[in-house]
Amino acid sequence: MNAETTSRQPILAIEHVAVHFGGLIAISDMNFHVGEGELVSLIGPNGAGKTTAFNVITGFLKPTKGRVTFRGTSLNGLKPHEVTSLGLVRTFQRTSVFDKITVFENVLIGLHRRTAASLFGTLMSLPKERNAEAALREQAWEILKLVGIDHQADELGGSLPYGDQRLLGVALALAADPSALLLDEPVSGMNASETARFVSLLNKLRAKGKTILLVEHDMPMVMGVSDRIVVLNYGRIIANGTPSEIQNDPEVIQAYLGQGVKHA
Amino acid sequence: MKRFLPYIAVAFFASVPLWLQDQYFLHTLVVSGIFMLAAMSLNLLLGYTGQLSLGHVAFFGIGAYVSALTSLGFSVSIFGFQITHEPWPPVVGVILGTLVAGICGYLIGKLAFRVRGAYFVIVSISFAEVVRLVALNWVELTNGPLALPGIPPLTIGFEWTGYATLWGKAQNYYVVLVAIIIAYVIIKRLVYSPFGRAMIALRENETLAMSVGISVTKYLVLAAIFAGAMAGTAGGLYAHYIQIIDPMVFMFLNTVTMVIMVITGGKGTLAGPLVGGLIFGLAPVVLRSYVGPELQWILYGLLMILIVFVLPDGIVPAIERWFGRSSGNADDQRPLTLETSKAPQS
Amino acid sequence: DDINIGVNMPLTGAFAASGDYVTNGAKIAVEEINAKGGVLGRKLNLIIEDNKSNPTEAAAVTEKLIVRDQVPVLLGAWGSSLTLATMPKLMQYQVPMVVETSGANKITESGNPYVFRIAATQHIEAKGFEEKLGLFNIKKVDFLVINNDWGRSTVTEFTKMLENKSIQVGYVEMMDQATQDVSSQLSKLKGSDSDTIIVTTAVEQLTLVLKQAQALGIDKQIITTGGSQNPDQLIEQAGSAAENTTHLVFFAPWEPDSTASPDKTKAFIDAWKAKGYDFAGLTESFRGYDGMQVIAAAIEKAGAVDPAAIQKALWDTKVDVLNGAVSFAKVGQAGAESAQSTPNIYFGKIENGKVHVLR
Amino acid sequence: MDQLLQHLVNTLIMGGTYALLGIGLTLIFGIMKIVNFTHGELYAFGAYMMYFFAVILGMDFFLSIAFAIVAGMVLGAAIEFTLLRTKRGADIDTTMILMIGAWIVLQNAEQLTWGGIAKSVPSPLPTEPLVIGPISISYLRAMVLLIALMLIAGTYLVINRTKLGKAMRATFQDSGTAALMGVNISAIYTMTFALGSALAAAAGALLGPVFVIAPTMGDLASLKAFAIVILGGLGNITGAAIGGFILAFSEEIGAGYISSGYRDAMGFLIIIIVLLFKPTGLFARSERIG
Amino acid sequence: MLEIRNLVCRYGKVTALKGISLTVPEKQLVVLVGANGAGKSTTLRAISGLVPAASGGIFFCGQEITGMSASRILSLGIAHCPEGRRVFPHMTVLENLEMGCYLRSDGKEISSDLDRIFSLFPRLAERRKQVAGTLSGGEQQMLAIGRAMMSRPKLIMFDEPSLGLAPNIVEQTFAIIQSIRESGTTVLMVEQNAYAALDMCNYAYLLEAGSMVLEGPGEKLINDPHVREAYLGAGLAHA
Ligand SMILES: Nc1ncnc2c1ncn2[C@@H]1O[C@H](COP(=O)(O)OP(=O)(O)OP(=O)(O)O)[C@@H](O)[C@H]1O
Ligand SMILES: Nc1ncnc2c1ncn2[C@@H]1O[C@H](COP(=O)(O)OP(=O)(O)OP(=O)(O)O)[C@@H](O)[C@H]1O
Ligand SMILES: [Mg+2]
Ligand SMILES: [Mg+2]
Repeated sequence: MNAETTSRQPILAIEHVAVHFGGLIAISDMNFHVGEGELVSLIGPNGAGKTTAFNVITGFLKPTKGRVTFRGTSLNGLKPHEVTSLGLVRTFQRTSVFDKITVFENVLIGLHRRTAASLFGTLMSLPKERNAEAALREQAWEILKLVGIDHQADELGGSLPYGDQRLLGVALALAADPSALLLDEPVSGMNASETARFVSLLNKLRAKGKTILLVEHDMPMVMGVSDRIVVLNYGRIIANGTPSEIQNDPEVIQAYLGQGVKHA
Repeated sequence: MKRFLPYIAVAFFASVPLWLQDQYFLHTLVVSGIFMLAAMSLNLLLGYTGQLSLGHVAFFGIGAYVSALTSLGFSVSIFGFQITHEPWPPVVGVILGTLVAGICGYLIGKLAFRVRGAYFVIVSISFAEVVRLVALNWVELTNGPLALPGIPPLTIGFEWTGYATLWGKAQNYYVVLVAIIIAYVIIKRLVYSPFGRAMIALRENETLAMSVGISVTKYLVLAAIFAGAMAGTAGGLYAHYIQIIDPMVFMFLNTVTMVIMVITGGKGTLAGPLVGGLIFGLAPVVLRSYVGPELQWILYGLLMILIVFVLPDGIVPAIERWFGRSSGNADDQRPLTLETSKAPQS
Repeated sequence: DDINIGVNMPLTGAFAASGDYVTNGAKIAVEEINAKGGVLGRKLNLIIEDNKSNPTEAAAVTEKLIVRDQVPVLLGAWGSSLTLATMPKLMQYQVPMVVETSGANKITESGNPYVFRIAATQHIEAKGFEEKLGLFNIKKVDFLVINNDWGRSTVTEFTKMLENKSIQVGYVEMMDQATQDVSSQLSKLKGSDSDTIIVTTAVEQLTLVLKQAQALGIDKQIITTGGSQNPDQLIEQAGSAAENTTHLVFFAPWEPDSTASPDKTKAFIDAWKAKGYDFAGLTESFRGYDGMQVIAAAIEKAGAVDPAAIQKALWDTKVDVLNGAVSFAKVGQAGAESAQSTPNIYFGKIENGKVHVLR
Repeated sequence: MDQLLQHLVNTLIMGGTYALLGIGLTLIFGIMKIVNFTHGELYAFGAYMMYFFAVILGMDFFLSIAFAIVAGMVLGAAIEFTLLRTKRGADIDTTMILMIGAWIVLQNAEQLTWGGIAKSVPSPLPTEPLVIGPISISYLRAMVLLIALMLIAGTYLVINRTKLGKAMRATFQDSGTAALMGVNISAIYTMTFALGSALAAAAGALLGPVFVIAPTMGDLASLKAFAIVILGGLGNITGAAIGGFILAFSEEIGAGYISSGYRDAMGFLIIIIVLLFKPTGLFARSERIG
Repeated sequence: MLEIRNLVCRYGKVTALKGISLTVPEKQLVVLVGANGAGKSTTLRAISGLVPAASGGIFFCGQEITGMSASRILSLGIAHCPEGRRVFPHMTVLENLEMGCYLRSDGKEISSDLDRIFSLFPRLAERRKQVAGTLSGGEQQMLAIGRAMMSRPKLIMFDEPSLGLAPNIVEQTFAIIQSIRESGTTVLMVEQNAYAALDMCNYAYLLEAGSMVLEGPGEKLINDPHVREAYLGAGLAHA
């Protein structure tokens, strides 16, 4: 296994995390770092524990053992919204948008962290609150454009086609103003061309200095965008290295990649 | 047109005591108004945060008891300490009732929002039942089933101005009307703000809401505080208007009445509880003049069923849709949304 | 044109059965009065409103009867909390009401000069019981009562009286109005060393208490109070469980001859039966009948259909009704006294499936 | 000690009753997710039907029970068919309002039909209790317990061991997908509601002779049934049964040793406490996020 | 075997299918490709009776099935493995699979089919008693595929079967689908992994915004410049 191949400042550290569900061990020992501005992919067979790892990092699950730190702060015991407020935001593997609300309002809700309204001011309807509201709408609009679903702003979230719902999910996460973004299979259900467009969105985000941790089964994409790849199998890390190192790791090929890696 | 609707409604309702001769009808309007206020507060929980609270009458009753006891005075011994309270003016009672009910909202919110959905429904019912049983059995304070009679009517004024007692129906009617307007404005500002959006987000998808940084407890508790306090105000007004309360104020049917008002009117809409409240506040009066006792109830039940059948989202969304359609931008798929994007021209 | 009289009764909800009985009793009285030519040459007409067993409604109904129907006098409102809820309205509009069933002391103590009660308070019941203590052999008593004003004041008044007579009081157990299972309370009473259980609750729950007491093998003297227990209904519904129980009542239709006015009683029972009503309802319905008789007598005396005149006349009304003689005495707050009449009390004991009056 | 023994026996008997009330509702509320306010009315309906068959028509006691259960099943199916069929997939409070409406209508229809005066049904079993040392048990109530346990076991088997039960659970977890598996969704909706209603009516038919039958008897029954279902965890048959016994136990002990005024409060307090520590009932199932 | 003529489907005001026609011959593998929201899933849902047809007809083995209930259609031999897993979350893996053969009553064969699925997806065998809702995304997808196979249909429809599966499992799944077809079952598949899908199919359709715009054998579509640009990602460089 490779040593940490990053020279960047590690901001997210997963330290010897284990997760058990009753007798079932979903993660046995997970230990890796993500550096500032880095794009790290977490891959592995189905049921390896990737989503579980996301759940632990973002406070939806308490680890049985170990801890997670973000910019030096321990995340143990924090609630999901507290983790988010530190700038660590995730998307979900299963499509997750506010179904019965318009796309635009979805993003407005996502902007929750950026609102400056006070309860008193709101009830008194002070000018400051009204201006803040106008500013939010502006921001919502920008995010929709960035993700490329602005033409659907007035559609209901739930009536978007599957792929666009996934984009909306990303827009929601971006609205929460993350400095580090955790994406759980963002391009599943997208075809190659849609994926390519998503990759260019990823690149824009990287250019803005966002740190990204990506879970994805689309190997061409993962190999193309990742700075580094961590491979998980049965809750253990079996490899950690650059895309080319991973691509040729026999254990990874055996457990995960199979023979036809070079599709497309 | 739509913008002026609330003002037209207020003007109309403000004029009612001026031309309405029938005092009994005015009485019905006052009582319905009090229940509408309670229904509006329930709507905050049920309509905006999606928490089906079937114990809402607890806040109403707590407001009523606190207000009544404040203005009647009491003397109880708790763990050997004798606590005696001399009567205060009724207005202070209503304010205290509002505060105490709000605090109960806070406590219940903190505790009960650990559970969701069906479980919350039962916890809320249980809470109301426990409060009812306390009111029934803590005879020293509440007089238990013997009721608290002789609650003074509301008075307005200060020590140096002298007090005006609100005996009349018209005066009470205006007090209730003003309370409803204030509650309406508060709820409107709240739900159209980031606070309200957070509540709606929790209603729609809690996990997702958390993931964008919305604190579940904070917003549910906030809603519970406001809902509790407003229901408390309604309870206080009720106590001073009816002038007697007993543990029957906590009866489940009162919660059911509020729920009916909210859902038939249109949950999650500002005007819903008011429209529903007017219909189901007046329905018994209308029915009473035509049919026998059991049939009154049966028709009342059928009316509810009919409204839900014909207008599943409630009356107000249906009217809005109808308005929308006739003005040419119909969209019947979105009764729950707050607003459209109104893109800035950039 | 007719004289309208308001009746404020629970016709739906928890107390519907009793409210119905009382209302039917009132109707029979009105028919009888009208058949004899009415009052002041005018016919009486009842305006009956359902208060839904709910105090808020009781107040609303009073408002309606007084304001819209302009009734000069009311009969109502069965339960104490229902009656209490109507009282501010009486005060506000200065209209008198004859209270036929409610027994809470509060009603006559709260300074409302518009209530005229022909029902017994628990204090009156306790005194009646005291007079007849000799009929029973009691050393120690437990209570099992409904958890409301009625049950609770029964405990207070009877305890006072019993302790004066050096009879011990043991457990006091409560049951909620809607409770169907009282085995836990009864199990506790079964284990106590008292010889008598005083039970106060409505007839439905009484049936349950007796049946469950039998199932638990409780073998103590059971005496019920309250006056609306319908011993006949108990016999029918509780069967052998009702054997040897004694019931404090205000009307004894089983032995008309032992009542205050046997002829009237017989006539009333005949009228009741003629309508096909349940015999068991008599111990409630007589209240409605008596109440209407009192109202009619008062209007006659007043000579005018006007609330103030009727209120004034009620004070001087003396009339013989099924229960006995009604005449009102001043009780409660000085200067704003309410009126209370003192009804007669009987004890009916169930033996071999029949009720007989203890003497 | 004797008193405690009697309390424990009472718990057993009352618990069976509560469990019976609970399992019917656990199907409708727990599995179908309908806040079924008509449950108590179906309970009352079962009791009145018992009265109708056994007293008015003079039929055999046990046969009347069976007929009353069938009547409850038919009424349940009718309610589903008229009120709920077109409202499938509507949210929980829409159907709740319909059920509240039906509750009000049914209760008052009952009063209109039968009058407000309570009815009672004589039982053919000996009224003198069975006495074993310090404890007494009524034969009737022992029979109720026995039948209740049988019905609970039967329902458990149907839901967990048969194809029908599996189809029911599948339908209410994801009706679209269940349809894809070949399940006749409409039939399952009606059947589940009818089955739950039949169980409520069974409780009424069995308890009618034990208690008295009155139009408002269903209200408290409804409330308790909800509580029991929640204690046991939604949709969990064994949970509902155990929940029934826990509720009975807490009420019995609360009334026997604390204060009978707070007897009903005990049950609700237990619920609040249980849910605060185990927010999804005593027998929760695991969920996952993401 | 399956034929669709001028099918129109609507969701409220949205017209998702604007009169499409399509044929699936017996024992063939037909693929439906198209962008997000083109109406692919709607097509499958219409066939299996989950969404009503506004107009047009669907015929299976010469019989019109438009308007039939989902269970009727299944009993005629059309199975549908829906998009996005849709397992029964509170039932165990085994119960989910048993739901797949709800209409079958041949006990013995059922258990041999179960064994086959467990040997195809050993991951599921390990988790036979686990509640499906707690499975990982990919495990649920395997379960959904296995469940659809349990009904032994004449025609099986897969909606994006590779969604969320690991690359080696994707390969394996495609191999299984091939073998299903080889064993005589007709397959209609919607797939975003267009290259692989077109590569293995007999015939393919391209759906865009609710209309069929192109059809032909797999290679024809692979080589079509529009398809290459819009669906296969050629010409758009990966970063
Ligand atoms: N709440 C839970 N209860 C029991 N087991 C669980 C729970 N959540 C996850 N698991 C199990 O833990 C293992 C890891 O699941 P996880 O969702 O993390 O996998 P994954 O790596 O994201 O897989 P995929 O690529 O298929 O999404 C799986 O085998 C799953 O069945
Ligand atoms: N339940 C629904 N209500 C309203 N509109 C819907 C609904 N389901 C789908 N649509 C709309 O119908 C159209 C076709 O959707 P469909 O799901 O069939 O697309 P698809 O080709 O399967 O896309 P994807 O690749 O994203 O799965 C889309 O425009 C979508 O927005
Ligand atoms: Mg995953
Ligand atoms: Mg699709």
